[in-house]
Amino acid sequence: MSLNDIVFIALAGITLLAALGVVLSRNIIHSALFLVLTFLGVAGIYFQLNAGFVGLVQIMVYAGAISVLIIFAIMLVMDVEPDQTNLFNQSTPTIMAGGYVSVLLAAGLAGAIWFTKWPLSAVQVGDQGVEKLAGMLLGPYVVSFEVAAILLLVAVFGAILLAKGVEDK
Amino acid sequence: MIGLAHYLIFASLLFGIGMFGVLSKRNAIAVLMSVELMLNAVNINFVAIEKFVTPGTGLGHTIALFVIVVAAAEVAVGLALIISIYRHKKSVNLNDFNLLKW
Amino acid sequence: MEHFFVNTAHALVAWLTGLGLAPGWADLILLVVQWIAVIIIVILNITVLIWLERKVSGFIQQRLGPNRLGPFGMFQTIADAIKLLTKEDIVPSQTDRMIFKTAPMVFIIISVMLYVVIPMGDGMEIVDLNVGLFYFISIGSLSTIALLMAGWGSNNKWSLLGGMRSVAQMISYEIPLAFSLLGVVMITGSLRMSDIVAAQSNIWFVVLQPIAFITYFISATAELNRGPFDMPEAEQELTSGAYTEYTGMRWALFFLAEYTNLVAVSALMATVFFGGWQGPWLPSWLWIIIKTYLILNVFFLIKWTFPRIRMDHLMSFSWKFLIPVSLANILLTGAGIEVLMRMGW
Amino acid sequence: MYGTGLLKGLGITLKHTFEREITQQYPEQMPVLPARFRGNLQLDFQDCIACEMCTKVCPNGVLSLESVRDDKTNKKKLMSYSIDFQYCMYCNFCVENCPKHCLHFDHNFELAAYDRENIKKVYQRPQELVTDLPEEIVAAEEKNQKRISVMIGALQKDAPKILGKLLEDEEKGKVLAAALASDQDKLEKIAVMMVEDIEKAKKVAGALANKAAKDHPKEGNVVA
Repeated sequence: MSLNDIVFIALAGITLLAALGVVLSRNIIHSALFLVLTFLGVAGIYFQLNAGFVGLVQIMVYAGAISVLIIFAIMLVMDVEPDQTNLFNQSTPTIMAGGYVSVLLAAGLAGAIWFTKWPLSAVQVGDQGVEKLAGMLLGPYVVSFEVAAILLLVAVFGAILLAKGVEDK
Repeated sequence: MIGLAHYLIFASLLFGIGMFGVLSKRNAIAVLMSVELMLNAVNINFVAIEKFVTPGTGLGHTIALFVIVVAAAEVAVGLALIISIYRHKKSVNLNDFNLLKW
Repeated sequence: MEHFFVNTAHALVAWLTGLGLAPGWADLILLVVQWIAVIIIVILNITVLIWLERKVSGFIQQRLGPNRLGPFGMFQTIADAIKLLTKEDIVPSQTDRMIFKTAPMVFIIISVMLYVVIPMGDGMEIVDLNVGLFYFISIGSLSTIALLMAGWGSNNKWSLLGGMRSVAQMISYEIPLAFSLLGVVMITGSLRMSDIVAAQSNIWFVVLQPIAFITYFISATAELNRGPFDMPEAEQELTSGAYTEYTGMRWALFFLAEYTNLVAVSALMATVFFGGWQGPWLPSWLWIIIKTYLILNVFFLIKWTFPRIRMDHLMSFSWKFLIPVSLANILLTGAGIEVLMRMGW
Repeated sequence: MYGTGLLKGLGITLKHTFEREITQQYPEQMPVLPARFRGNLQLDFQDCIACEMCTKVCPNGVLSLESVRDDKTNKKKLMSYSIDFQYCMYCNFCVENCPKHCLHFDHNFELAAYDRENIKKVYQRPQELVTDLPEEIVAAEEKNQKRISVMIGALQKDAPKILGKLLEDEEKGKVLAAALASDQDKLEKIAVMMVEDIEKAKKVAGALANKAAKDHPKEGNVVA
């Protein structure tokens, strides 16, 4: 086992446990904090996959901004005991069905992945930093890039309008 | 030896956990968080395939960045919607949002 | 003298590989050793720094500052540390225990992680990431989580208000912070710290990017929750905000992390705007220490000069002034680079 | 222009940084006090004519004095003068009204004490001035001193009996005697009290006996 493998197993374990924490916590604040841990674990996986920039974007956008947004929203809508904010659905069949579908899906996907012959590339390339990404984003994908920027702007406007509500005149 | 398949299986497990959350949680914000888990799982796929299948093209990283952007927009609007609904119904329980007309 | 630390590190790696260790493991051990060294240096540095701040604030108010323990009161911080260590460790009964206990650790870990990319001298980065500057910004943005955890976990209105305030403030000021560094990145064409330092061998970026420097300075002060932007602590309004319920070593960890952040931000400022470790005569690692300490003194002077400003003024200053100014700076820098390139530089 | 005020403020603090410190290192470096600073109240015992102007004018009843009249010269002689400093508010009335200028405030401001007793300051007539008094008073004083020393001797010799008589309870007397055997100061105080004011002595001795009984309950039984 190389160092790389150990790091992957540790990161994947932490991430999956944290993801389970997100789903299974009864306190939604704990869920949100586990979510931060999941994001950080995924960022670690990105670093391991030689995608440093994407990992840092993940940390900055997800762990630094989105999770804070979620926690703020939680604090705005919380009005019961903290320990009962994140319960499962009341009806057991729903939970059972959800669990069944999820396990089936994960197992099916895993099986499909394991038995697929992937067209692996023989070339090994290290972390290329931002130059390649910049070339892609401002070259062939410049339209998508601009559309994404506009999407963000529209989303910000929409979020502010929705959250602020219509004032009574 | 860890290879592409391990990364993808890890991603599919994460996706499954997220899906379970989406299907079985009562709190709307918890469902949103589970959706984020699923989006992250998908992103891992892009980045892993970039490394093992198409190294050096930057394609997977680019798409991963777009996914992150869309996820950020989605969370912002989704949370605003939840807050807006909460203001009317005083609840974030998804079982209470069963009306077809406002 | 110049390459003392670098040579020591090389010697360590050579010794380890000589023992029959694989190069990857030797590098890992070197990394751990470097990080432990950084942590020790940071903590020792902070004991001096706390003493220095008290001394400087005393001088500003024409007092003497601490002068009882040791020469010039230098052992005051050590005495304080002993006092904090021996204090009863109180966890209030209604707190969210897990969050309450982990918050200070998260905060200190994040602030120590900032030092990974800062070049402490010629070739003295722990890791010379090709996205070094971006690493600094994004890791720095994580400390909001720790404050939010402290504020929520304390189960106290003031703490929660302080935590929310600090998070709102830090998120707002992160944007001008990142934007102000973008001008430098545009000129350098790289996010790598060593490239940024190398680009300043002729002229410091504080001369080329004065607007970026000012916006960086202001938003860094706000990002550090330091006076005059110390709204989250605001003793008079919030009974010290998110830290209200903390005592003893947990509180000390927060305090330590704040100073660690302060030193990291000052070192980054020295690296990005004041030529980093470059300087004549003295060894490079001494230069960055001197520059960092000079910047720290400016931070002290600012904290002890200006009164705290109001929360809404703080927020509107960021959104309505700093962000437009830093955006305009990016535009100006881009136009300048284009013009100079057309002129054939 | 925006920001000039901020720079000006920074300049001011920077300027003050390099100015001389104005802090005084108090215990090592005593403050230079103004001439009319009111610290501790002092009395020149010799000059006092016991006119009681100060005690009458004092708004808080801080001052009190004892005096005797010398029948030959028809003048008062000061015996003792006490200043209960905890009530003093430094109004300076006593000093202003003293016809002989024998009261004055000095510059000592370290007046803190560990208990109330020590705040009170009592001037007794000094030994060299005792002869200055009328003869019968001197004689009475000498007699008193003699009686006290006799009493101390008696107490040292046979404390349980005397104390038992004083307390009208032999058990208590024994207990108190055992407690006082190691405390010569208290024993002498009780002796003085017994000579000067027997009622007070009874009260104090009773209280002490009760306390002693509480501290060492039935010592004999424990030993047995």
